[in-house]
Amino acid sequence: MTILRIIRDLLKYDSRFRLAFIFLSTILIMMLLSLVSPYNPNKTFVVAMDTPPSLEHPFGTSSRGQDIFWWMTFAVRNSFLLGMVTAALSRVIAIIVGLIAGYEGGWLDKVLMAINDSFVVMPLLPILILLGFLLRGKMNFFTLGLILGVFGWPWDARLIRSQVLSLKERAFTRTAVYSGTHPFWITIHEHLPFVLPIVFATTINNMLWSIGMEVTLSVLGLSDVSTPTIGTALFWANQHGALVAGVWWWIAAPTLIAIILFLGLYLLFSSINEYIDPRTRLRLIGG
Amino acid sequence: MSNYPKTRREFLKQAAMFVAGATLASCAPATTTQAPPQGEATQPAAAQPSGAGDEEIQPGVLRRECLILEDPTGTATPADDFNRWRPGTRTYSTGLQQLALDALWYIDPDAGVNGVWDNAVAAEKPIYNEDFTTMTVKLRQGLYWSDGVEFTAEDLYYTVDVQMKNDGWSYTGQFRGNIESMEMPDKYTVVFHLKAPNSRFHSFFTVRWGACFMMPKHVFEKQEDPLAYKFNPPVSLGAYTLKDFDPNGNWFLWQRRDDWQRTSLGLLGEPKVKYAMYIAPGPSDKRVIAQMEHKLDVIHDITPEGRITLAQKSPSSIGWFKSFPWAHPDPTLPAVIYNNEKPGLDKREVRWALTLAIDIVRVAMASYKGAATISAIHVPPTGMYPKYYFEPLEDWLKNFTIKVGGQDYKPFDPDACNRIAEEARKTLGDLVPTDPAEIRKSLGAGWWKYDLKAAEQLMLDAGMKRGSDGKWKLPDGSDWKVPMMSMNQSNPTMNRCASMVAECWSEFGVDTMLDARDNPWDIMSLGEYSANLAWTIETWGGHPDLFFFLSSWHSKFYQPSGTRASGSNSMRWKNPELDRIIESIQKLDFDDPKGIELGQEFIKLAAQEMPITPLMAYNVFTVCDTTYFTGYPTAEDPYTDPVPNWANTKYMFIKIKPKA
Amino acid sequence: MRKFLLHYLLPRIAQYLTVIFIGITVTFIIPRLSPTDPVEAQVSMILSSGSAVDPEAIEHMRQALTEMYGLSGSPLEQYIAFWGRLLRGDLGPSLSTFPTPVTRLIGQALPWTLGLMLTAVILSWIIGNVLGALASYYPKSKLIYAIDLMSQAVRPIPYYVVALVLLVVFAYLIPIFPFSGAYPVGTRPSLTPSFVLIYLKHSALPALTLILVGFGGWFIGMKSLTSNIISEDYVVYAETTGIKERKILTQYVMRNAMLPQITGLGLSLGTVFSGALIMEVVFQYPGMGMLTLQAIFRNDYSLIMGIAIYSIIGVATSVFLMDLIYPLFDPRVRYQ
Amino acid sequence: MAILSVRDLRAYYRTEAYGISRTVHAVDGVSFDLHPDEIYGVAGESSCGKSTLIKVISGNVKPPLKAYSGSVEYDNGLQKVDMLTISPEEMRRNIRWKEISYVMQGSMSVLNPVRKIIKTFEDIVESHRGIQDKKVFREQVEAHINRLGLPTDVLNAYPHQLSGGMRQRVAIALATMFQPRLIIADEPTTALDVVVQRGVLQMLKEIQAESKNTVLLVTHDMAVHANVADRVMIMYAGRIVEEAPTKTIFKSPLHPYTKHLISSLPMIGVRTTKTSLRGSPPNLANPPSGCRFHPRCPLAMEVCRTEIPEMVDVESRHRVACHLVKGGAL
Repeated sequence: MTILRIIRDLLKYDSRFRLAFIFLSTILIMMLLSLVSPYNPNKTFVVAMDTPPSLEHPFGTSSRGQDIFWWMTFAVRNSFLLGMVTAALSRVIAIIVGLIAGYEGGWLDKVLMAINDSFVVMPLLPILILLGFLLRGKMNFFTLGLILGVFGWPWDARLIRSQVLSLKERAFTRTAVYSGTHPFWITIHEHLPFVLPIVFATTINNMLWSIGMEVTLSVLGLSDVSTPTIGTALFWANQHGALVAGVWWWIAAPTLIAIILFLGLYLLFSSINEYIDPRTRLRLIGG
Repeated sequence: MSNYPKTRREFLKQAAMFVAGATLASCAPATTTQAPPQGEATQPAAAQPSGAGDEEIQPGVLRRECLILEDPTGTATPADDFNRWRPGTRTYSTGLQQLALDALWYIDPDAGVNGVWDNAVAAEKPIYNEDFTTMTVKLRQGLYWSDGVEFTAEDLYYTVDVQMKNDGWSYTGQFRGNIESMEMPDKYTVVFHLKAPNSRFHSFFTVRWGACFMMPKHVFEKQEDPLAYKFNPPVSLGAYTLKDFDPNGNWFLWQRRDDWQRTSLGLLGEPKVKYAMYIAPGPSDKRVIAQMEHKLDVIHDITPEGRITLAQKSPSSIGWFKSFPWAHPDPTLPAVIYNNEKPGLDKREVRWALTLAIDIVRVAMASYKGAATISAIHVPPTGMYPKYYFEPLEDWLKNFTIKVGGQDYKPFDPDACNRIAEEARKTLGDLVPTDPAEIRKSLGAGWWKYDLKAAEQLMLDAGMKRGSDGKWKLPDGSDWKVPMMSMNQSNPTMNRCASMVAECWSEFGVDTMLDARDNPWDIMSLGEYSANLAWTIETWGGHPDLFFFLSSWHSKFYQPSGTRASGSNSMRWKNPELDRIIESIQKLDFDDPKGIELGQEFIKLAAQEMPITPLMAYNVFTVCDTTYFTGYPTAEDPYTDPVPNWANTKYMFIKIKPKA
Repeated sequence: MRKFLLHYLLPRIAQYLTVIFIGITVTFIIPRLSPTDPVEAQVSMILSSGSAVDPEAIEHMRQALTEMYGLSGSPLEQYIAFWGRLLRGDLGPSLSTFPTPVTRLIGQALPWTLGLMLTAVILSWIIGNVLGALASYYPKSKLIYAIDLMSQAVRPIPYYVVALVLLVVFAYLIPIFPFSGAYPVGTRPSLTPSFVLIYLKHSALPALTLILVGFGGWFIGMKSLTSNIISEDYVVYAETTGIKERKILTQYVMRNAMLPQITGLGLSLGTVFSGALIMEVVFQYPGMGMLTLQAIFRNDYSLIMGIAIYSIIGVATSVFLMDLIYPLFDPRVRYQ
Repeated sequence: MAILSVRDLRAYYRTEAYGISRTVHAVDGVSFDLHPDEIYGVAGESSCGKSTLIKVISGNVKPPLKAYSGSVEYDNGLQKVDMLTISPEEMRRNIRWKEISYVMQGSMSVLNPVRKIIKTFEDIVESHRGIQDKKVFREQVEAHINRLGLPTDVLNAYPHQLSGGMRQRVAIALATMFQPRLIIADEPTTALDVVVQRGVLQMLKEIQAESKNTVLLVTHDMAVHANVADRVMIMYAGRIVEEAPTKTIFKSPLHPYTKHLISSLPMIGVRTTKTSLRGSPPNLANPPSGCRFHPRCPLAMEVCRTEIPEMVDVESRHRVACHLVKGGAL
């Protein structure tokens, strides 16, 4: 398997990838642990309140009488899922828009890029808030993922478009066109394979963005606070004044996990990105 | 009580406190600090910018002469708009309604300085005619606006007239609905002729938190558009005038008037606080830190955890109660409000089942860390209400029965408060009182039983069915969802409370979820909810009259779900017996002792019907710092409400003294 | 020059206007899809005092508010009226602080945000670019490697966490910076030297966190841009000619690597208008972010809409301006 | 006396990525001398090591390229410098551009796209001598480029505004600013059309004739060598295969590879069928054993596969490395 070989090579020779692997394995293990959690994350006052980290409760317990470690296993899982939902949706839009704009060109390209640029200048937070009004409390983390997905594609669509533009110049496209192949066919069969590595790299970046956005919204109390996520962990800690109450572990745990998750994804992103093509690195940053 | 493992809790609690202490101790500035004049305030964690309060807050304004209070509204924007009579102005709690404005009468939510009732700018109580169709107001003589103009009947007349004749004022609707005409027989008398009998017309002019304050006619009448006028600088009728304010709305500095004797407050005594500043100190944690650094004398409200931190780390901080639960119980009643028109919830048995499915101990722990003052009946357990309603009804409550499975069932649990105290003691130890009388006073008298078996039977009595998934279904077998709406960021304790109620219910098999909103009031008013943790019951606190909230519960104001409720009947409760009680109260004089009897009848009816489940007082963790000032109101000396956004807090200023 | 106008300037002006048009139209549509009626919300706020009000009076109030909010007429009429007002610079009254105009609230908050954010964005841009170029040009420097590591570690962490940690550390555990606000209570903002000092002291920590979080992106971008540029012929050639290293770094490497970063700067400068919400919340900074939060908690649609519109125009304008001055930095565009 | 002598130079690229290390033997045992006042041509197909050789000679050795052995000695009569060990700063200060200048391969893109031509002159001069008076400096530069037949307004242009030929001339003008003793010209005419090529070469030749310096001219184009060079060295796969005065090498090439290069030149009036070589230049990461040309050599013998042919002096100024040439006879 090439994938396995690539992973093995990366593990062996890229220290960033090694670190990313360790971090993400930790996260993955936590996510899997949620399946065997002894506590239901929606139940409060099941353990003693406000106990600092110990062997029994590795991350301590919260003022809601919950074991923070086991609660975080759900939080990580949900945050990660949110990232996946956002990434999946925005990837689909980005690929479609990018391929069509890049391949078709002309007025269609102009229209698509005008929409694209409008999305870039759209102030996300006020709009999310307006949508929050609109959805009236139906803002669970899945809907949030979808909304973020709708806003998370323009950078990457541009990237894919520029990639397609350069691919278009290459000989095989011309040959295909002269031999009468349908443009759509060319797009799917000839361009997509070249575009996919970029898609993969931007996926990770997009997940980072979406999970970060969730944290922002949750801290402000603008998301569905009854679902455990990294953001809602901080939300509930704030609601209980954890900082001045001295329950520092309640803030430290989500912070630590956020750092591990984010660094893991980020290192994976940069490592893979370089592996794919060092020259494209630059254009990928910021997606 | 298997939900509460008891292992090593004491040890762990102490460890937690140690860490908290270490964290806070290290936050003290490195500068050496002088011990404050009073030994009791010497505290390692409590750093003092300067021991004596000699530093200047503004040129000429010494810290020890300036009481600093929290404005719970936060940053007041726009800061320069003091037109309190227009809805939307955000500056009311900046000291404006506490220090600068004045009203005809005040009813204290607590015992009051000279009793609950105070004739402020009025010379005597409202004088009604026999059938309550006219109300005569006699004004005090010798009161002056801060610009030297005398306060007269002209001002009162103008205040009502301008709001009645023009659109958009706060009381436009109320005055138009009630007043037929007005007359001014002399310089200090105004007579209101009412459209219909109304024995409570004076309540528009009686401060309970706020009211229709007096407008200076000589200022407003010069304005082309009085509604748009910003009233900056405000001309005050109170004992203080605005000295300076932040154009960004973060602080407002008030100065005692030189002619404070010519104000209604001055008649009660000398305001000893020379300057007062209302500030926007930021979220709960920042307020706690600010008080530990003695930069904030009166905190309006903080999280229970923040209060506990202050109790442990800042000995100069005092609350309403000397120790646990510290908080001042607002004369409002947070409750689980059911939409009485939703399928399932339209049945009394279901509402009762949901009530018995709530474990009040866990709710008190989750919301207030136990520092809640619970109430089984439909009036808040605060102010003078225990005396008016709880004590007379206690025996009735103990024998009160409802039908469960055809049998009489006594739902009252007089012991609930003791169990809360016991539970709280596990984390707070000695801070929690042990004396039963003390517990009753601070934590409330008792609540309804936590009895899932009875609840189960009640559900079955109502025809509800358990589905194969264990969830309750409607009699026709369809899904029954009861989302629990709550306030979000704006009110952490209520949100925490709602979250716990929802948890109790889902254990009972109710398909529910927490639906936290930033602004639930609108949805509540429209009735587009099933259950909601908020309040529809607000009382005077000091005065037993329940008409304050009951008036709009009459079926003639009833609006079906989907249309905006008129007044506070957002649960859509209609009951002929209730109408009778309301009508009877309305026909009585405000102070008629029969009102208390009718109030008790209301309470009995509400207990029977359970249109909403009463939970507890809205406990406000107002904390006052005694480093520079003393004489704050407390449960021992309950002369007024310390919660600084109440206009009633003006009385604090004649009792609070600088320490030096 | 005509060619420049036709092929460079005109398309960009068209793009600029299109983007603003689409953006603002979307913000017009979204709140109107909402089932919550701002008029009803306002009515219920007025009625929330608890007492019963004559239904006729309510109806009257409702009509007056509908008129005042510009919500009368069909959606199309509202839309046209909305643009009419917008073009006169009128964003309507704020609902929660009626009748204060939205523009006034924004005008009050904007200077604080602008002062802080412009400084922070520009500083982090400069620092990130300079360090990024250095990192790539001197790959062996230990110090720069440390900075590199740090920026990579900080960059992916959610901003809230960074701000909170810095606040706790530098205002709470080691209290060298004020805990919150842009100035202490009792102080009135003014343009005196003493106030400026107070302001700087209060803004230092917020600015620091913004820079700390912001510069990493520029740093990494610049580093990879530079590593591409240093293998360009003209840099290799310049080295062969013996041109001084510093000159090569600044005039050959950075000048060229900077070009794509300028467009990026345009975008970032634009976001200044919506403020750094989290930063302002954490530090209680009286800017656009706090205003946004206030608008959220008070259901103030018109204010949120106003903020959104400012932000859209801000970003689009700043990108547009960057496009306009871009030829100054890249002669290839100028003379094409 | 040699102005630059290269002795047994070995310079390899060594890369390591994801565990695979590769060594490219780009220059492998090269020795030759450059004399004052001559145009010395270096010929060979692309990727035969020419460019690497120039990089080493001009002191542009950067990882992954590294000189493993040998020496490159520059001797201007006053001082001797070892180009492989000299410090970068000393190199920059004393040698670069003053002594040795460089016209780079692909000079089209050697000019900073965001800087006017005059600025590049300024940067170089300022870095070496300093500029006291901008006006005087400008006059000097104008005089210099006019002497080379370039119009003055070139100085105010940006690179993208100039034609390829013009840019190449500017590159030459830059290289001759300080009248260096040695000019290294790497493929100066590649990518230019024939007419422009002629002009550029003419210019290069005139400069050399005038200032009597040494030009090291590297190009794969044998026609250019025939027209311009005094001596020519032929490289194949990182090694020198033959070196001789231009006339000699074109008249009597000895190495089969040289012969091939010359025969592939288009000549007017000659209609012999061109013999094309089989195969392609070897992969220098894994060069063939023995004579590196043997896999493609039409005359390859058994010995060619195993033994590396030594460099043999055929005449005083003609040397060749081929097993067919032994002791000066074919």
